[in-house]
Amino acid sequence: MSDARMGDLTGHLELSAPASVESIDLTHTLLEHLWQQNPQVDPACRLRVETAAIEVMANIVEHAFKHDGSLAETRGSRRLTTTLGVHADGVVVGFCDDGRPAEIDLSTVTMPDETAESGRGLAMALAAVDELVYDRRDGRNYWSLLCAI
Amino acid sequence: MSDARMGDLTGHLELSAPASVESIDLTHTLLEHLWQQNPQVDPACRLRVETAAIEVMANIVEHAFKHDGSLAETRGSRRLTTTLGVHADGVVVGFCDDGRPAEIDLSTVTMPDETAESGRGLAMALAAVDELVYDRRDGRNYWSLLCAI
Amino acid sequence: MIEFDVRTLESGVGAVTPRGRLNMVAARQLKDILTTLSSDGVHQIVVDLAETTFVDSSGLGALIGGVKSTRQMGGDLRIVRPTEPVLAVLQITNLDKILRPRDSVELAFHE
Amino acid sequence: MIEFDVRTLESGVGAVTPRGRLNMVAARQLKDILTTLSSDGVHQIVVDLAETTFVDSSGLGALIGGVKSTRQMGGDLRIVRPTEPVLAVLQITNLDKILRPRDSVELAFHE
Ligand SMILES: Nc1ncnc2c1ncn2[C@@H]1O[C@H](COP(=O)(O)OP(=O)(O)O)[C@@H](O)[C@H]1O
Ligand SMILES: Nc1ncnc2c1ncn2[C@@H]1O[C@H](COP(=O)(O)OP(=O)(O)O)[C@@H](O)[C@H]1O
Repeated sequence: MSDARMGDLTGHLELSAPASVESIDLTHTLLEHLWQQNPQVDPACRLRVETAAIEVMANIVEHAFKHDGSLAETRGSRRLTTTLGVHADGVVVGFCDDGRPAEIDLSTVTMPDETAESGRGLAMALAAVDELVYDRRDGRNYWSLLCAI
Repeated sequence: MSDARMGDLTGHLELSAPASVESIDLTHTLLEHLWQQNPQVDPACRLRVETAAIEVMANIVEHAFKHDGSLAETRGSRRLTTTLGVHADGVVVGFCDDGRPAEIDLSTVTMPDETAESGRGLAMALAAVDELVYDRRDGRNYWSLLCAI
Repeated sequence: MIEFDVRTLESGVGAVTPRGRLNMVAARQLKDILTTLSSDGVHQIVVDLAETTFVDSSGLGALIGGVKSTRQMGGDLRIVRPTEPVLAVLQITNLDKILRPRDSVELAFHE
Repeated sequence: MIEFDVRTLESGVGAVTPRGRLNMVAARQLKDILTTLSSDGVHQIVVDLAETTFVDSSGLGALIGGVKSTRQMGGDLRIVRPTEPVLAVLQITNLDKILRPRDSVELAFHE
Protein backbone atom coordinates (compact mmCIF):
# COMPACT_ATOMS: atom_id res chain seq x y z
CA MET A 1 0.00 0.00 0.00
CA SER A 2 1.54 3.32 -0.96
CA ASP A 3 -0.40 4.76 1.94
CA ALA A 4 1.30 6.93 4.50
CA ARG A 5 -0.56 4.97 7.15
CA MET A 6 1.61 1.92 6.52
CA GLY A 7 4.78 3.96 7.11
CA ASP A 8 5.03 3.46 10.85
CA LEU A 9 4.10 -0.19 10.80
CA THR A 10 6.88 -2.42 12.01
CA GLY A 11 6.84 -6.01 10.98
CA HIS A 12 4.19 -5.64 8.31
CA LEU A 13 3.68 -8.19 5.57
CA GLU A 14 3.22 -7.44 1.89
CA LEU A 15 2.20 -10.04 -0.65
CA SER A 16 1.93 -9.69 -4.40
CA ALA A 17 0.00 -12.58 -5.95
CA PRO A 18 -2.30 -13.38 -8.86
CA ALA A 19 -5.73 -11.79 -8.42
CA SER A 20 -7.38 -15.20 -8.19
CA VAL A 21 -9.75 -16.88 -5.77
CA GLU A 22 -6.95 -19.24 -4.80
CA SER A 23 -4.96 -16.31 -3.42
CA ILE A 24 -7.71 -15.54 -0.89
CA ASP A 25 -6.54 -18.38 1.33
CA LEU A 26 -3.03 -16.95 1.28
CA THR A 27 -4.28 -13.66 2.67
CA HIS A 28 -6.07 -15.55 5.39
CA THR A 29 -2.86 -17.40 6.25
CA LEU A 30 -0.95 -14.11 6.40
CA LEU A 31 -3.57 -12.73 8.79
CA GLU A 32 -3.17 -15.78 11.03
CA HIS A 33 0.59 -15.22 11.01
CA LEU A 34 0.00 -11.59 11.98
CA TRP A 35 -2.15 -12.68 14.95
CA GLN A 36 0.61 -15.01 16.12
CA GLN A 37 3.08 -12.15 16.01
CA ASN A 38 0.61 -9.77 17.69
CA PRO A 39 -1.15 -11.57 20.52
CA GLN A 40 -2.47 -8.22 21.78
CA VAL A 41 -5.09 -8.25 19.02
CA ASP A 42 -8.15 -9.89 20.61
CA PRO A 43 -10.28 -12.58 18.92
CA ALA A 44 -13.18 -10.22 18.16
CA CYS A 45 -10.91 -7.77 16.35
CA ARG A 46 -9.23 -10.63 14.49
CA LEU A 47 -12.57 -11.82 13.17
CA ARG A 48 -13.61 -8.30 12.19
CA VAL A 49 -10.41 -7.81 10.20
CA GLU A 50 -10.61 -11.25 8.60
CA THR A 51 -14.20 -10.67 7.56
CA ALA A 52 -13.58 -7.27 6.01
CA ALA A 53 -10.29 -8.25 4.36
CA ILE A 54 -11.63 -11.44 2.81
CA GLU A 55 -14.79 -9.68 1.54
CA VAL A 56 -12.84 -6.85 -0.03
CA MET A 57 -10.35 -9.22 -1.60
CA ALA A 58 -13.13 -11.47 -2.93
CA ASN A 59 -14.74 -8.42 -4.54
CA ILE A 60 -11.53 -7.38 -6.23
CA VAL A 61 -10.94 -10.88 -7.54
CA GLU A 62 -14.53 -11.15 -8.76
CA HIS A 63 -15.25 -7.70 -10.09
CA ALA A 64 -12.10 -5.68 -10.76
CA PHE A 65 -11.01 -7.72 -13.78
CA LYS A 66 -14.43 -8.63 -15.14
CA HIS A 67 -14.13 -7.24 -18.67
CA ASP A 68 -10.50 -8.15 -19.15
CA GLY A 69 -10.94 -11.14 -21.43
CA SER A 70 -10.65 -14.78 -20.53
CA LEU A 71 -8.76 -15.95 -17.51
CA ALA A 72 -6.45 -18.04 -19.69
CA GLU A 73 -5.37 -15.03 -21.76
CA THR A 74 -4.53 -12.86 -18.80
CA ARG A 75 -3.42 -15.54 -16.40
CA GLY A 76 -0.74 -14.20 -14.14
CA SER A 77 -0.96 -10.65 -15.37
CA ARG A 78 -3.83 -9.72 -13.06
CA ARG A 79 -2.07 -9.00 -9.84
CA LEU A 80 -3.12 -7.95 -6.38
CA THR A 81 -0.94 -6.57 -3.59
CA THR A 82 -2.02 -7.13 -0.01
CA THR A 83 -0.40 -5.27 2.88
CA LEU A 84 -1.09 -6.18 6.49
CA GLY A 85 0.19 -4.70 9.70
CA VAL A 86 -0.52 -3.81 13.29
CA HIS A 87 0.36 -0.45 14.77
CA ALA A 88 -0.33 1.09 18.15
CA ASP A 89 -3.91 2.07 17.31
CA GLY A 90 -5.12 -0.81 15.24
CA VAL A 91 -4.86 -3.38 12.53
CA VAL A 92 -4.49 -2.08 8.99
CA VAL A 93 -5.00 -4.02 5.77
CA GLY A 94 -4.55 -2.54 2.29
CA PHE A 95 -5.18 -3.89 -1.19
CA CYS A 96 -3.92 -2.50 -4.46
CA ASP A 97 -4.92 -3.76 -7.92
CA ASP A 98 -4.68 -2.47 -11.47
CA GLY A 99 -8.15 -3.56 -12.52
CA ARG A 100 -11.00 -1.36 -13.65
CA PRO A 101 -12.32 1.33 -11.29
CA ALA A 102 -14.89 0.07 -8.79
CA GLU A 103 -18.14 1.81 -9.63
CA ILE A 104 -19.33 1.76 -6.12
CA ASP A 105 -20.52 4.21 -3.48
CA LEU A 106 -19.74 2.75 -0.08
CA SER A 107 -22.12 5.19 1.62
CA THR A 108 -25.13 3.58 -0.07
CA VAL A 109 -24.28 -0.02 0.74
CA THR A 110 -26.91 -1.83 2.83
CA MET A 111 -27.30 -5.39 4.12
CA PRO A 112 -29.61 -7.30 1.75
CA ASP A 113 -32.55 -9.29 3.15
CA GLU A 114 -32.08 -12.78 4.48
CA THR A 115 -33.04 -14.65 1.30
CA ALA A 116 -30.41 -12.92 -0.87
CA GLU A 117 -27.69 -15.25 -2.13
CA SER A 118 -25.23 -12.46 -2.96
CA GLY A 119 -24.62 -8.75 -2.51
CA ARG A 120 -23.77 -9.13 1.17
CA GLY A 121 -19.99 -8.72 0.96
CA LEU A 122 -19.38 -5.00 1.20
CA ALA A 123 -22.13 -4.56 3.81
CA MET A 124 -20.37 -7.16 5.96
CA ALA A 125 -17.01 -5.47 5.46
CA LEU A 126 -18.45 -2.08 6.42
CA ALA A 127 -20.21 -3.51 9.47
CA ALA A 128 -17.05 -5.28 10.60
CA VAL A 129 -14.39 -2.59 10.72
CA ASP A 130 -14.01 0.97 11.95
CA GLU A 131 -12.83 2.36 8.65
CA LEU A 132 -13.11 1.14 5.06
CA VAL A 133 -11.83 3.41 2.32
CA TYR A 134 -11.80 2.97 -1.44
CA ASP A 135 -9.60 5.17 -3.56
CA ARG A 136 -8.69 5.31 -7.26
CA ARG A 137 -5.24 6.82 -7.92
CA ASP A 138 -2.81 6.60 -10.84
CA GLY A 139 -4.83 3.95 -12.62
CA ARG A 140 -4.97 1.70 -9.59
CA ASN A 141 -7.57 0.76 -7.02
CA TYR A 142 -6.67 1.14 -3.35
CA TRP A 143 -8.77 -0.35 -0.61
CA SER A 144 -7.80 0.06 3.00
CA LEU A 145 -9.39 -0.92 6.25
CA LEU A 146 -8.69 -0.21 9.88
CA CYS A 147 -9.85 -2.01 12.98
CA ALA A 148 -9.03 -0.06 16.14
CA ILE A 149 -7.52 -1.96 19.07
CA MET B 1 13.66 -10.55 -7.23
CA SER B 2 14.74 -7.89 -9.69
CA ASP B 3 16.06 -10.73 -11.77
CA ALA B 4 15.18 -11.01 -15.44
CA ARG B 5 14.51 -14.67 -14.85
CA MET B 6 11.33 -13.83 -12.95
CA GLY B 7 10.03 -11.79 -15.86
CA ASP B 8 8.30 -14.58 -17.72
CA LEU B 9 6.84 -16.21 -14.65
CA THR B 10 3.09 -16.15 -14.62
CA GLY B 11 1.35 -16.45 -11.32
CA HIS B 12 4.41 -15.89 -9.18
CA LEU B 13 4.22 -14.88 -5.54
CA GLU B 14 6.26 -12.17 -3.87
CA LEU B 15 6.34 -11.64 -0.13
CA SER B 16 8.02 -8.89 1.82
CA ALA B 17 8.25 -9.73 5.52
CA PRO B 18 10.46 -9.12 8.56
CA ALA B 19 13.76 -11.01 8.29
CA SER B 20 12.87 -13.18 11.28
CA VAL B 21 12.77 -16.89 11.99
CA GLU B 22 9.00 -16.65 12.25
CA SER B 23 8.79 -15.64 8.59
CA ILE B 24 10.39 -18.93 7.52
CA ASP B 25 7.09 -20.76 8.01
CA LEU B 26 5.38 -18.21 5.76
CA THR B 27 7.78 -19.03 2.93
CA HIS B 28 7.03 -22.68 3.44
CA THR B 29 3.30 -21.98 3.22
CA LEU B 30 3.80 -19.99 0.01
CA LEU B 31 5.70 -22.92 -1.47
CA GLU B 32 2.85 -25.27 -0.59
CA HIS B 33 0.44 -22.86 -2.28
CA LEU B 34 2.69 -22.87 -5.35
CA TRP B 35 2.59 -26.70 -5.48
CA GLN B 36 -1.20 -26.64 -5.34
CA GLN B 37 -1.26 -24.25 -8.27
CA ASN B 38 1.36 -26.27 -10.15
CA PRO B 39 0.61 -29.97 -9.80
CA GLN B 40 3.12 -30.70 -12.59
CA VAL B 41 5.96 -30.19 -10.09
CA ASP B 42 6.70 -33.67 -8.71
CA PRO B 43 7.22 -34.46 -5.00
CA ALA B 44 10.99 -34.91 -5.36
CA CYS B 45 11.39 -31.48 -6.95
CA ARG B 46 9.12 -29.93 -4.32
CA LEU B 47 11.32 -31.26 -1.54
CA ARG B 48 14.48 -30.10 -3.28
CA VAL B 49 13.12 -26.58 -3.63
CA GLU B 50 11.78 -26.51 -0.06
CA THR B 51 15.12 -27.69 1.31
CA ALA B 52 17.20 -25.15 -0.58
CA ALA B 53 14.78 -22.26 -0.04
CA ILE B 54 14.40 -22.83 3.70
CA GLU B 55 18.19 -23.23 4.17
CA VAL B 56 18.99 -20.05 2.26
CA MET B 57 16.30 -18.11 4.09
CA ALA B 58 17.46 -19.43 7.47
CA ASN B 59 20.99 -18.27 6.65
CA ILE B 60 19.83 -14.80 5.72
CA VAL B 61 17.78 -14.50 8.90
CA GLU B 62 20.68 -15.78 11.02
CA HIS B 63 23.69 -14.19 9.42
CA ALA B 64 22.83 -11.23 7.21
CA PHE B 65 21.88 -8.94 10.08
CA LYS B 66 24.30 -10.21 12.70
CA HIS B 67 26.11 -6.98 13.57
CA ASP B 68 23.08 -4.76 13.30
CA GLY B 69 22.41 -4.21 16.98
CA SER B 70 19.72 -5.80 19.09
CA LEU B 71 16.61 -7.29 17.60
CA ALA B 72 14.45 -4.90 19.61
CA GLU B 73 16.19 -1.84 18.15
CA THR B 74 15.84 -2.91 14.58
CA ARG B 75 12.61 -4.85 14.81
CA GLY B 76 10.67 -4.51 11.63
CA SER B 77 13.38 -2.65 9.73
CA ARG B 78 15.20 -5.81 8.72
CA ARG B 79 13.23 -6.98 5.73
CA LEU B 80 13.43 -9.87 3.35
CA THR B 81 11.69 -10.27 0.00
CA THR B 82 10.92 -13.75 -1.25
CA THR B 83 9.84 -14.42 -4.83
CA LEU B 84 8.57 -17.81 -5.94
CA GLY B 85 7.40 -19.02 -9.30
CA VAL B 86 7.22 -21.86 -11.75
CA HIS B 87 8.08 -21.46 -15.42
CA ALA B 88 8.31 -23.95 -18.26
CA ASP B 89 11.80 -25.14 -17.28
CA GLY B 90 11.68 -25.17 -13.55
CA VAL B 91 10.90 -23.75 -10.16
CA VAL B 92 12.62 -20.49 -9.26
CA VAL B 93 12.96 -18.95 -5.81
CA GLY B 94 14.69 -15.65 -5.11
CA PHE B 95 15.55 -13.80 -1.91
CA CYS B 96 16.58 -10.18 -1.54
CA ASP B 97 17.76 -8.54 1.70
CA ASP B 98 19.57 -5.36 2.66
CA GLY B 99 21.81 -6.96 5.26
CA ARG B 100 25.58 -7.13 5.22
CA PRO B 101 27.31 -8.90 2.33
CA ALA B 102 27.58 -12.67 2.72
CA GLU B 103 31.28 -13.46 3.01
CA ILE B 104 30.90 -16.80 1.47
CA ASP B 105 32.31 -18.75 -1.45
CA LEU B 106 29.72 -21.28 -2.55
CA SER B 107 32.31 -23.23 -4.55
CA THR B 108 34.14 -24.20 -1.36
CA VAL B 109 31.12 -25.39 0.61
CA THR B 110 31.25 -29.05 1.68
CA MET B 111 29.00 -31.28 3.74
CA PRO B 112 30.38 -31.45 7.31
CA ASP B 113 30.87 -34.80 9.02
CA GLU B 114 28.00 -36.57 10.73
CA THR B 115 28.69 -35.29 14.24
CA ALA B 116 28.53 -31.60 13.28
CA GLU B 117 25.60 -29.73 14.81
CA SER B 118 25.74 -26.85 12.34
CA GLY B 119 27.34 -25.74 9.09
CA ARG B 120 25.21 -28.10 7.02
CA GLY B 121 22.75 -25.59 5.55
CA LEU B 122 24.44 -24.30 2.41
CA ALA B 123 25.80 -27.74 1.56
CA MET B 124 22.24 -29.09 1.68
CA ALA B 125 20.96 -26.24 -0.46
CA LEU B 126 23.68 -26.81 -3.05
CA ALA B 127 23.07 -30.55 -3.10
CA ALA B 128 19.33 -30.06 -3.48
CA VAL B 129 18.93 -27.78 -6.48
CA ASP B 130 20.35 -27.43 -9.98
CA GLU B 131 21.44 -23.84 -9.54
CA LEU B 132 22.15 -21.68 -6.51
CA VAL B 133 23.51 -18.20 -7.11
CA TYR B 134 24.52 -15.48 -4.66
CA ASP B 135 24.95 -11.95 -5.87
CA ARG B 136 25.63 -8.60 -4.20
CA ARG B 137 24.24 -5.61 -6.13
CA ASP B 138 23.35 -2.04 -5.14
CA GLY B 139 23.88 -2.70 -1.47
CA ARG B 140 21.60 -5.73 -1.43
CA ASN B 141 22.06 -9.47 -1.30
CA TYR B 142 20.36 -11.57 -3.96
CA TRP B 143 20.05 -15.31 -3.67
CA SER B 144 18.34 -17.31 -6.35
CA LEU B 145 17.81 -20.97 -6.91
CA LEU B 146 16.47 -23.07 -9.74
CA CYS B 147 15.18 -26.62 -9.74
CA ALA B 148 14.65 -27.95 -13.27
CA ILE B 149 11.43 -29.81 -14.02
CA MET C 1 -8.05 -24.71 2.81
CA ILE C 2 -11.21 -26.69 3.21
CA GLU C 3 -12.33 -30.30 3.22
CA PHE C 4 -15.87 -31.56 3.04
CA ASP C 5 -17.25 -34.68 4.59
CA VAL C 6 -20.53 -35.78 2.99
CA ARG C 7 -22.65 -38.68 4.22
CA THR C 8 -26.26 -39.80 4.40
CA LEU C 9 -27.81 -40.58 7.78
CA GLU C 10 -30.04 -43.62 8.30
CA SER C 11 -32.99 -41.24 8.35
CA GLY C 12 -32.14 -40.23 4.77
CA VAL C 13 -30.93 -36.80 5.85
CA GLY C 14 -27.81 -35.61 4.06
CA ALA C 15 -25.02 -34.42 6.37
CA VAL C 16 -22.26 -32.12 5.14
CA THR C 17 -19.29 -31.18 7.33
CA PRO C 18 -17.02 -28.40 6.03
CA ARG C 19 -13.65 -28.50 7.79
CA GLY C 20 -11.75 -25.25 7.47
CA ARG C 21 -12.64 -21.88 5.97
CA LEU C 22 -15.88 -21.50 4.09
CA ASN C 23 -14.69 -18.79 1.70
CA MET C 24 -15.23 -18.23 -2.02
CA VAL C 25 -13.33 -21.31 -3.20
CA ALA C 26 -15.09 -23.44 -0.60
CA ALA C 27 -18.52 -21.93 -1.36
CA ARG C 28 -18.25 -23.13 -4.96
CA GLN C 29 -17.51 -26.64 -3.74
CA LEU C 30 -20.37 -26.49 -1.23
CA LYS C 31 -22.78 -25.40 -3.97
CA ASP C 32 -21.73 -28.40 -6.07
CA ILE C 33 -22.23 -30.74 -3.13
CA LEU C 34 -25.71 -29.35 -2.44
CA THR C 35 -26.64 -29.64 -6.13
CA THR C 36 -25.50 -33.27 -6.21
CA LEU C 37 -27.49 -34.09 -3.06
CA SER C 38 -30.55 -32.46 -4.59
CA SER C 39 -30.25 -34.42 -7.84
CA ASP C 40 -29.90 -37.57 -5.70
CA GLY C 41 -33.29 -36.67 -4.21
CA VAL C 42 -31.90 -35.57 -0.82
CA HIS C 43 -33.83 -32.48 0.28
CA GLN C 44 -33.25 -32.62 4.02
CA ILE C 45 -29.69 -31.45 4.60
CA VAL C 46 -27.74 -30.76 7.77
CA VAL C 47 -24.57 -28.70 7.56
CA ASP C 48 -22.38 -29.34 10.59
CA LEU C 49 -20.37 -26.16 11.23
CA ALA C 50 -18.48 -27.42 14.27
CA GLU C 51 -15.22 -27.45 12.31
CA THR C 52 -15.90 -24.43 10.11
CA THR C 53 -13.46 -21.82 11.34
CA PHE C 54 -14.63 -18.96 9.13
CA VAL C 55 -17.47 -18.07 6.79
CA ASP C 56 -17.69 -15.22 4.30
CA SER C 57 -20.56 -13.82 2.22
CA SER C 58 -20.14 -16.42 -0.52
CA GLY C 59 -20.27 -19.22 2.05
CA LEU C 60 -23.43 -17.67 3.50
CA GLY C 61 -24.80 -17.35 -0.05
CA ALA C 62 -24.24 -21.06 -0.68
CA LEU C 63 -26.06 -21.93 2.57
CA ILE C 64 -29.00 -19.60 1.76
CA GLY C 65 -29.14 -21.06 -1.75
CA GLY C 66 -29.41 -24.50 -0.15
CA VAL C 67 -32.19 -23.36 2.19
CA LYS C 68 -34.19 -22.01 -0.75
CA SER C 69 -33.74 -24.99 -3.09
CA THR C 70 -34.47 -27.62 -0.43
CA ARG C 71 -37.58 -25.74 0.75
CA GLN C 72 -38.84 -25.63 -2.84
CA MET C 73 -38.78 -29.43 -2.73
CA GLY C 74 -40.53 -29.56 0.63
CA GLY C 75 -37.31 -30.09 2.55
CA ASP C 76 -34.92 -27.81 4.42
CA LEU C 77 -31.25 -27.06 5.05
CA ARG C 78 -30.34 -26.69 8.71
CA ILE C 79 -27.08 -25.80 10.38
CA VAL C 80 -25.73 -27.26 13.59
CA ARG C 81 -23.05 -26.34 16.12
CA PRO C 82 -21.62 -23.18 14.51
CA THR C 83 -18.25 -22.11 15.91
CA GLU C 84 -18.03 -18.74 17.64
CA PRO C 85 -16.76 -16.79 14.59
CA VAL C 86 -19.43 -18.32 12.35
CA LEU C 87 -22.18 -17.52 14.86
CA ALA C 88 -20.95 -13.92 15.11
CA VAL C 89 -21.14 -13.55 11.33
CA LEU C 90 -24.67 -15.04 11.23
CA GLN C 91 -25.69 -12.43 13.78
CA ILE C 92 -24.26 -9.34 12.05
CA THR C 93 -25.87 -10.45 8.78
CA ASN C 94 -29.26 -11.16 10.45
CA LEU C 95 -29.16 -14.71 9.16
CA ASP C 96 -29.54 -16.37 12.55
CA LYS C 97 -33.27 -16.83 11.92
CA ILE C 98 -33.26 -18.36 8.44
CA LEU C 99 -30.17 -20.30 9.53
CA ARG C 100 -31.13 -20.98 13.16
CA PRO C 101 -28.41 -23.14 14.75
CA ARG C 102 -29.47 -26.60 16.03
CA ASP C 103 -27.68 -28.71 18.57
CA SER C 104 -26.86 -31.95 16.80
CA VAL C 105 -26.70 -33.50 13.36
CA GLU C 106 -28.99 -36.35 14.44
CA LEU C 107 -31.68 -34.15 15.99
CA ALA C 108 -31.63 -31.25 13.51
CA PHE C 109 -34.77 -32.60 11.81
CA HIS C 110 -36.43 -33.86 15.01
CA GLU C 111 -36.86 -30.65 16.94
CA MET D 1 3.98 -24.67 12.43
CA ILE D 2 4.97 -27.42 14.81
CA GLU D 3 3.64 -29.15 17.88
CA PHE D 4 5.56 -31.47 20.15
CA ASP D 5 4.21 -34.37 22.09
CA VAL D 6 6.51 -35.44 24.94
CA ARG D 7 5.93 -38.49 27.16
CA THR D 8 7.86 -41.07 29.13
CA LEU D 9 7.36 -44.74 28.34
CA GLU D 10 7.03 -47.35 31.12
CA SER D 11 10.57 -48.44 30.27
CA GLY D 12 11.79 -44.95 31.25
CA VAL D 13 12.54 -44.03 27.64
CA GLY D 14 11.57 -40.47 26.70
CA ALA D 15 9.42 -40.22 23.54
CA VAL D 16 9.19 -36.99 21.57
CA THR D 17 6.81 -36.60 18.61
CA PRO D 18 7.23 -33.46 16.48
CA ARG D 19 4.11 -32.82 14.41
CA GLY D 20 4.75 -30.49 11.48
CA ARG D 21 7.90 -28.89 10.10
CA LEU D 22 11.15 -29.28 12.00
CA ASN D 23 12.69 -25.99 10.88
CA MET D 24 14.68 -23.34 12.75
CA VAL D 25 11.88 -22.26 15.08
CA ALA D 26 11.01 -25.87 15.82
CA ALA D 27 14.67 -26.88 16.29
CA ARG D 28 15.00 -24.37 19.12
CA GLN D 29 11.99 -25.90 20.82
CA LEU D 30 13.30 -29.42 20.27
CA LYS D 31 16.65 -28.47 21.83
CA ASP D 32 14.83 -27.15 24.90
CA ILE D 33 12.80 -30.35 25.18
CA LEU D 34 15.93 -32.50 24.92
CA THR D 35 17.71 -30.37 27.55
CA THR D 36 14.77 -30.73 29.93
CA LEU D 37 14.65 -34.50 29.45
CA SER D 38 18.39 -34.67 30.13
CA SER D 39 18.13 -32.65 33.33
CA ASP D 40 15.29 -34.98 34.39
CA GLY D 41 17.77 -37.83 34.01
CA VAL D 42 16.25 -39.22 30.81
CA HIS D 43 19.10 -40.28 28.53
CA GLN D 44 17.31 -42.77 26.32
CA ILE D 45 15.22 -40.78 23.90
CA VAL D 46 13.10 -41.80 20.93
CA VAL D 47 12.07 -39.15 18.41
CA ASP D 48 9.05 -40.32 16.44
CA LEU D 49 9.24 -38.68 13.00
CA ALA D 50 6.06 -40.22 11.58
CA GLU D 51 4.33 -36.83 11.61
CA THR D 52 7.37 -34.68 10.80
CA THR D 53 6.70 -33.39 7.31
CA PHE D 54 9.99 -31.57 6.81
CA VAL D 55 13.40 -31.23 8.43
CA ASP D 56 16.10 -28.65 7.77
CA SER D 57 19.74 -28.35 8.87
CA SER D 58 18.83 -26.84 12.23
CA GLY D 59 16.39 -29.68 12.93
CA LEU D 60 19.13 -32.16 12.02
CA GLY D 61 21.53 -30.20 14.24
CA ALA D 62 19.16 -30.52 17.20
CA LEU D 63 18.87 -34.28 16.64
CA ILE D 64 22.66 -34.72 16.35
CA GLY D 65 23.10 -32.59 19.48
CA GLY D 66 20.73 -34.97 21.24
CA VAL D 67 22.64 -38.02 20.02
CA LYS D 68 25.89 -36.59 21.34
CA SER D 69 24.62 -35.47 24.74
CA THR D 70 22.69 -38.68 25.47
CA ARG D 71 25.66 -40.85 24.46
CA GLN D 72 27.88 -38.87 26.83
CA MET D 73 25.56 -40.05 29.61
CA GLY D 74 25.61 -43.64 28.40
CA GLY D 75 22.27 -43.33 26.60
CA ASP D 76 21.23 -42.63 23.04
CA LEU D 77 18.78 -40.74 20.87
CA ARG D 78 17.07 -42.83 18.20
CA ILE D 79 14.63 -41.90 15.50
CA VAL D 80 11.68 -43.94 14.32
CA ARG D 81 9.40 -43.98 11.30
CA PRO D 82 10.77 -40.99 9.33
CA THR D 83 8.46 -39.75 6.58
CA GLU D 84 9.70 -39.92 3.01
CA PRO D 85 10.96 -36.31 2.82
CA VAL D 86 12.78 -36.64 6.14
CA LEU D 87 14.40 -39.91 5.07
CA ALA D 88 15.53 -38.31 1.79
CA VAL D 89 17.19 -35.47 3.73
CA LEU D 90 18.93 -37.92 6.10
CA GLN D 91 20.34 -39.67 3.05
CA ILE D 92 21.71 -36.62 1.22
CA THR D 93 23.35 -35.44 4.45
CA ASN D 94 24.85 -38.90 5.19
CA LEU D 95 23.11 -38.93 8.56
CA ASP D 96 21.25 -42.19 8.02
CA LYS D 97 23.91 -44.06 9.98
CA ILE D 98 24.22 -41.88 13.11
CA LEU D 99 20.43 -41.46 12.89
CA ARG D 100 19.48 -44.94 11.68
CA PRO D 101 15.68 -45.17 11.49
CA ARG D 102 13.99 -47.77 13.72
CA ASP D 103 10.56 -49.26 13.27
CA SER D 104 8.66 -48.40 16.42
CA VAL D 105 8.81 -46.19 19.48
CA GLU D 106 8.42 -49.19 21.80
CA LEU D 107 11.16 -51.28 20.19
CA ALA D 108 13.70 -48.56 19.39
CA PHE D 109 15.78 -49.53 22.43
CA HIS D 110 15.15 -53.28 22.17
CA GLU D 111 16.73 -54.08 18.86
N1 LIG E 1 -13.66 -4.27 -6.46
C1 LIG E 1 -14.80 -4.03 -7.17
N2 LIG E 1 -14.72 -3.56 -8.44
C2 LIG E 1 -15.85 -3.32 -9.14
N3 LIG E 1 -17.10 -3.49 -8.65
C3 LIG E 1 -17.24 -3.95 -7.41
C4 LIG E 1 -16.10 -4.23 -6.59
N4 LIG E 1 -16.56 -4.65 -5.40
C5 LIG E 1 -17.89 -4.63 -5.47
N5 LIG E 1 -18.33 -4.21 -6.66
C6 LIG E 1 -19.75 -4.08 -7.05
O1 LIG E 1 -20.54 -3.99 -5.85
C7 LIG E 1 -21.55 -4.99 -5.82
C8 LIG E 1 -21.80 -5.46 -4.40
O2 LIG E 1 -20.67 -6.16 -3.91
P1 LIG E 1 -20.83 -7.16 -2.70
O3 LIG E 1 -21.54 -6.46 -1.59
O4 LIG E 1 -19.51 -7.71 -2.34
O5 LIG E 1 -21.72 -8.33 -3.24
P2 LIG E 1 -21.40 -9.47 -4.32
O6 LIG E 1 -19.95 -9.41 -4.66
O7 LIG E 1 -21.80 -10.70 -3.60
O8 LIG E 1 -22.31 -9.13 -5.48
C9 LIG E 1 -21.05 -6.08 -6.74
O9 LIG E 1 -22.09 -6.87 -7.29
C10 LIG E 1 -20.28 -5.29 -7.79
O10 LIG E 1 -21.16 -4.84 -8.80
N1 LIG F 1 23.33 -14.96 4.29
C1 LIG F 1 24.54 -15.04 4.88
N2 LIG F 1 25.19 -13.91 5.23
C2 LIG F 1 26.41 -13.99 5.82
N3 LIG F 1 27.04 -15.14 6.11
C3 LIG F 1 26.45 -16.29 5.79
C4 LIG F 1 25.17 -16.30 5.16
N4 LIG F 1 24.84 -17.59 4.96
C5 LIG F 1 25.86 -18.33 5.43
N5 LIG F 1 26.83 -17.58 5.93
C6 LIG F 1 28.10 -18.09 6.54
O1 LIG F 1 28.31 -19.41 6.07
C7 LIG F 1 28.46 -20.34 7.15
C8 LIG F 1 27.87 -21.68 6.78
O2 LIG F 1 26.45 -21.59 6.64
P1 LIG F 1 25.57 -22.89 6.76
O3 LIG F 1 26.12 -23.92 5.85
O4 LIG F 1 24.15 -22.54 6.52
O5 LIG F 1 25.69 -23.37 8.24
P2 LIG F 1 25.17 -22.69 9.60
O6 LIG F 1 24.29 -21.57 9.26
O7 LIG F 1 24.50 -23.84 10.26
O8 LIG F 1 26.43 -22.27 10.31
C9 LIG F 1 27.73 -19.67 8.31
O9 LIG F 1 28.22 -20.08 9.56
C10 LIG F 1 28.01 -18.18 8.05
O10 LIG F 1 29.25 -17.82 8.58
